[in-house]
Amino acid sequence: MADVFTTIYDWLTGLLAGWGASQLVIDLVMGLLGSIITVVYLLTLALVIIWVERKFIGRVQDRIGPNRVGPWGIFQNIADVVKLLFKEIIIPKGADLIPFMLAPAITVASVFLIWAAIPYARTLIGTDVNIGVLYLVAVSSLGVMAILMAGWSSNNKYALLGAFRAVAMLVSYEVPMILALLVPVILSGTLRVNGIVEGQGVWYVFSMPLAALIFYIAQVAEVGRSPFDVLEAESEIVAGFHTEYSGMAFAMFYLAEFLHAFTISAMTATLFFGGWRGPFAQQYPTLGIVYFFIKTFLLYMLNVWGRATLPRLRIDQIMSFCWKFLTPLALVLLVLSTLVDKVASILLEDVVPNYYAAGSLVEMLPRSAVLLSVNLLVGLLAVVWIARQGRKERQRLAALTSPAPIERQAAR
Amino acid sequence: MSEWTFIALLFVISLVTPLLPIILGRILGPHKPNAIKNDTYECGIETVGDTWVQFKVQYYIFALVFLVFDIEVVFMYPWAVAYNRLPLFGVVAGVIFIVTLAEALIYAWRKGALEWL
Amino acid sequence: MIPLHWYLLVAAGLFVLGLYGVLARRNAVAILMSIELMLNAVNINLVAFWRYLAPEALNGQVFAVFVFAVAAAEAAVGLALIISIYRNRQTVIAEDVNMLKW
Amino acid sequence: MTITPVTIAFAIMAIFALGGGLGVVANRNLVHAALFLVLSLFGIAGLFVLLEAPFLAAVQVLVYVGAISVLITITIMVTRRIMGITETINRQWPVAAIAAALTLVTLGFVILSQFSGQMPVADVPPDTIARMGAAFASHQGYMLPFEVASVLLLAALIGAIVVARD
Repeated sequence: MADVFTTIYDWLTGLLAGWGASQLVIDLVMGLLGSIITVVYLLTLALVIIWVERKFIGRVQDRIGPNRVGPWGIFQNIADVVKLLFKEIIIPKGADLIPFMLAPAITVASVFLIWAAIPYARTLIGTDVNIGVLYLVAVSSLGVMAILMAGWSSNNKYALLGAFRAVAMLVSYEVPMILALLVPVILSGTLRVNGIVEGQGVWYVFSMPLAALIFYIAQVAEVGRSPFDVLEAESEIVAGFHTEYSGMAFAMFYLAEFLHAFTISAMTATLFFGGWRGPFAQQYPTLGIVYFFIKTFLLYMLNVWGRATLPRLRIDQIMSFCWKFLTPLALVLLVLSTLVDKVASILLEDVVPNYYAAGSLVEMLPRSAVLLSVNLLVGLLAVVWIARQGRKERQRLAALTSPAPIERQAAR
Repeated sequence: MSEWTFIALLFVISLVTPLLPIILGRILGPHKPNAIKNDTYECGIETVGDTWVQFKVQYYIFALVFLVFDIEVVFMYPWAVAYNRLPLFGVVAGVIFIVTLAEALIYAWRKGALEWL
Repeated sequence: MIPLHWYLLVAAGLFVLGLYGVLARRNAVAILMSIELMLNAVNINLVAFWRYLAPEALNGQVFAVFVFAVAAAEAAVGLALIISIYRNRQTVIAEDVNMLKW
Repeated sequence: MTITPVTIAFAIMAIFALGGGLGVVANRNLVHAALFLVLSLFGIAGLFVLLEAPFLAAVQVLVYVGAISVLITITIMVTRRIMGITETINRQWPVAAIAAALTLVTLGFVILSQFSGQMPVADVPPDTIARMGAAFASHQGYMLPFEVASVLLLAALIGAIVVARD
């Protein structure tokens, strides 16, 4: 029983073949079954993580959190779903009905689709397409179009303004994200997501910590959570692009946000934290699913912690941070690490014959050490630079607020 | 091809699944529209003028810079896949490509196109 | 396996739709969208010929990627021109932009 | 022609592509036209998958749906004020329709006379993407076009910023 998933899969396909089904019918039935399982599991997961998040944030803010429905309030979400089902979905005057209704569905679908290419365990992955990483990026970029649709079709100034703002921010953060995503591809030499996991004898977060950091920050911004939650800054643009949504239609945006927060953690865990890798996960794939969920959950709690404690940044600060810090940092990191890595592979040719070996911890150590030192150097430079910029900015602000020296003399 | 069957099926199902509760909500929920409820929400004040007032061009500039970066990074992906077997010369070719990208960023920065005004 | 000419017919249909849009629409953005359709028709042709005639060569795919780059550049500059014209002359109708006409 | 699942998939994708294209040129509401463009681009991505070029399909979704359509939609929304006008087709549309129809007839004739019929088809080598990457970075391959493309995009960015911000 080392590999439950393959056993079940083989048993089901064998059963279907025994009934005389052709390969096509088997593919269709298994695909249908797989997608229904994926969707149902994600919806259940959403109920759980929304409860966990509310409880956790409650504790952080010295509250109890939901505690009425069921023990520790775990049925609160089910009550909320029932409540939202019986709420009126208001369609505002002048709304464009079909895009208005499609937008929340597309937002949710763009999150669901990401899970098609995330490996839970060595043998359990929806589909290991040979362009996996690009698939992940392409699918998650669908949400941007849905936000524009929602903002435009609501026929509301705040919604449209919020949509423009959200789109400007989301597309901006896609740039450092896809730049950082090049790193796992370079290190593993494949676009297959499972290939990237198999290549992580040393987790990529240890050989390229800066890339992992850039990726995670950009992904948190893609979800639009604190400190990047200007998408729905109440004091400025009401609720942003979903101002006019109510009832179940609003609930879909809400669902998509929470699931997306979990999904980015799963993506980071897969691409940088070794995914299902852990002791004995190669021999017993069933263990892999445990490791995967532990890693994902820890990263998710990091996200929730940030959401509970960090204040909201201003939109101009967010955009400056993306274009003037994260993107240049990602570019410098890419240039330096690829060059140094290639030169090191040539210099060390006699000492380390298989420099590019992937998969085993010992063989990957030389390359990881080289890359880690490049990362530390770039990280140090970035910290020094940002400290200098911060000092300049503080001096500028101090000069603006305190009275000028000449005025002080005159007063004396 | 069977892997794409799964993606196609998941695509359909993940579009239909969120639409079901929305339709269910339309059926189960009350449906009593009136002029005030359906009016555009603007913090209780009656809306002034057309929704589609002119917006500033800055949103557009960000999308524009993003478009150029997006397509350039797409060029980098095949290069990244082949990286391990490239000679130093090939890596330098990729680096020149990235440096050109950085020039675009520097230009946009110097021009003030990246300021949120 | 689907015959090659089916793909070519779809591409031709798309190209013709784009052609009609370019000639008949008045709005500059709509004209640009029609041009995108025509470029996509070209891409379908490139990829279809690559797949059916020379799948082991790279030219078809590489060419398609370069078409993407050109389409992106065209969209960026074209839309910037439209924005600029709109800001200066308050119009996006291609026929009203007749500064060079006499 | 027997009906196989691939044929059905092809038919669906072709309908998306062509129907979306029709929506783009025929719809009077420009935002709807842009949404139809997205539909059409999706259909084309599906055709790329059927042609066993999944890399191009992903790039199609990433670049066209994720970036170019967004840019087009933003432009439409930014220049929205004067778009209350209903007339979106110009006076020469019958000429345009005739020209388009003639082109279709010519293209259809050429395609059906030259390319119809089954032909032997080889398999796609599995490592196309890696070979493409290697070709981008070698001087026997496509290194010059690769670098020129980056310069082209740099020029496009500079031009677009200058024009849009004047």
